[in-house]
Amino acid sequence: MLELNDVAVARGGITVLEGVSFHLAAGNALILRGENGIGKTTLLRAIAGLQPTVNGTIQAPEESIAFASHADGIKAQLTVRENLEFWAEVYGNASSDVDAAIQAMNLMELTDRPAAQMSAGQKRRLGLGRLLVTARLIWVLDEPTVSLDRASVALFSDVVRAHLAGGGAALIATHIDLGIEAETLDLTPFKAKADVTADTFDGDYW
Amino acid sequence: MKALLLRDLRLAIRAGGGFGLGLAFFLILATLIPFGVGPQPDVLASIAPGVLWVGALLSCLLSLERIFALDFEDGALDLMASSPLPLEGIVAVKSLAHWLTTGLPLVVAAPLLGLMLNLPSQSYGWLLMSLLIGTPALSVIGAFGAAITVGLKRGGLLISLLVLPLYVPTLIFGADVVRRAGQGLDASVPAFMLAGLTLGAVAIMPFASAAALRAGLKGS
Amino acid sequence: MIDLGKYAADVVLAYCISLGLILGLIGLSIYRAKRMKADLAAAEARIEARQNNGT
Amino acid sequence: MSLWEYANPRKFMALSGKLLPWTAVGAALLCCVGLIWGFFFTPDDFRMGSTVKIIYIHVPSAMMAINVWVMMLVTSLIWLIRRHHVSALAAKAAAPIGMVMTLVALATGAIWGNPMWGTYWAWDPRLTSFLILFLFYLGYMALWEAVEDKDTAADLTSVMCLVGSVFALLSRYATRFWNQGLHQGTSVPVATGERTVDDVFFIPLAISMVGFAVLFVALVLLRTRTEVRARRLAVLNARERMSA
Repeated sequence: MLELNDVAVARGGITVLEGVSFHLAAGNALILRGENGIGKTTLLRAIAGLQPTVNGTIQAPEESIAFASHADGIKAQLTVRENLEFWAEVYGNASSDVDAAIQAMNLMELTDRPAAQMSAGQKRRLGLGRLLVTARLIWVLDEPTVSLDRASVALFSDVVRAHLAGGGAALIATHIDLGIEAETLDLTPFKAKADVTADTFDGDYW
Repeated sequence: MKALLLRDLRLAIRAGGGFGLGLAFFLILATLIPFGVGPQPDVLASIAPGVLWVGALLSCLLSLERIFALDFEDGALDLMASSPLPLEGIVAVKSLAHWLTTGLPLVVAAPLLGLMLNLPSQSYGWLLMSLLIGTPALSVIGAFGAAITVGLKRGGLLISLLVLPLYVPTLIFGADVVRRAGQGLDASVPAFMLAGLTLGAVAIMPFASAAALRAGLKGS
Repeated sequence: MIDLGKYAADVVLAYCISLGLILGLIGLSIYRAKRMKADLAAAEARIEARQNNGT
Repeated sequence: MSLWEYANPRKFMALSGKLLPWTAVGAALLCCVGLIWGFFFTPDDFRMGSTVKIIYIHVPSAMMAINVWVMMLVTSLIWLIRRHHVSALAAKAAAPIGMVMTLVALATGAIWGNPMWGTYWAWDPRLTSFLILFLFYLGYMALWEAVEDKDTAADLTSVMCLVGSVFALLSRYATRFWNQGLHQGTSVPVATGERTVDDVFFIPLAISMVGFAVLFVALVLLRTRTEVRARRLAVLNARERMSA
């Protein structure tokens, strides 16, 4: 499903991760671990296509990746339903998915409330609801359970399990144990060594 | 694509800040000029075309930063860039939304302000037409400036420095249409130039803006 | 010296402003080049020192 | 593909190191000869009197103001297509030179115009286009400073340069349309070749034009070397912070 080999990513012109390779098959998840600033977000953005890689290749079927980052792109003035309907239409899905998403993330009683008047946890659930609406197979999630309470984390894990059972895959960067059976990949060994980083500028410099 | 347009329009109306800001600025500018220049009707009549066009241009400039900045801050821009919508399409739709919420109200308000500035009566039609043709170019070029400065600190200051020189040709032809109409000359030549300029800008600028956005998002 | 006629002031002014700007640019560029060269040498010396006793 | 070799920073530094002394000396020589000859050894013009001597700075600087932007356009295209860092840094290095040349052209144009047109500043198509070009240079340089990540900065400034060039041309014709010119015909129309300036003025003028061009080459080489070093320094510092 998702295939990375020998991928290196750079942040601000400096390579932060190199030689990253892994394979993510349908139906299972991969948790990315590593201390802050190692480049988890940079790697996820590269996989989502927002950022070019310094070298190496990322293979994934066309139009199959849905990305969710810290900032969940929720518009404060729009209600829950309007937010979800917008993203449903952007990804070309019917509004029936919207109701399914609202059910799954138990936002039923919030549907007509503008996102401005929602707690961080509820907004987070709306952000994850957006993922359901994209109907995309590979979820690329950056710290999805930030500011979620215990119950919501459990809810989120159920949604991910359902997604995996449905043949989807998930790549999640998180420090919290989600209770999903998934391999974990520690990125520390892939940390770019300080003095030999292949900064495209510096590589052929001296 | 349509969803994005409807969403942006809904946001602009709900937020209310959008077109109200541009319109208010245009009104204030038009009222300030006579205080500075003096109330003599003939003086005002001769500078009215220029004032109206410069006013429209500056009002557009004011609300450019909002085109991408809001979506950039809450991450929506990243999500849209990784969605099936082409970036060029997103930029074109956002420019259209900016034109509808800021450009169009200016076109409607301009004749009223023209009265205040004692604009010669026969040039109102041309004023409306030139603004109608010219403001889309202002929105599309402005969107390019917004795309370049998205995510930069002090982006607002930079936008005016980058975008105003790009507005010069539109301003020259636009104001010229109204001035010639006022003097009873044939204003069709600058009008065609203005139309050509706008069509060219609308066709090309979204690609330049998308390239700038791609570079900008890559960096953040 | 040659007679510049009644426009002497303008000609001299033009030359002074232009040469002033150009020489200023040249001077600034040279100054910046020298300082950058020194900073780079210092940084590399630091790296060198750290590598010798570091690794 | 030998030419692209020099886009590699190390080879560029080696080559520019060798070239720099020659171009610097050449520039100094040519400029001095051109200006001194033009200033001291040419007669006054019967109409303009001695102000004609300003031609030796006004025309070369005006020419360079435009050529520097064209050079930046080419280097920006090279950066966008082949991603060579030196090319982007060369464009960044050239901008201040272009801006100064535009400033010199504007100043000398205004001073020279004063006796003839009675005012220092006339909204004449050619002077106005140089004013707009000056604004483009300012915007370009400000954009470089405003962006932290230098790769992104190179992309944004290259796109800005492309778009700016199109609009500079548009403004050029818009200003001509908007106001008939006071500026006299081009004194050295390279395209048509015939000269409206007779020989005694032309030779020193040609020398100073070449002198200004070589001066630009020397300056841009010097400044690009500084930019390359600055970029290398930034990489070293960043890496030190990362490994600390």
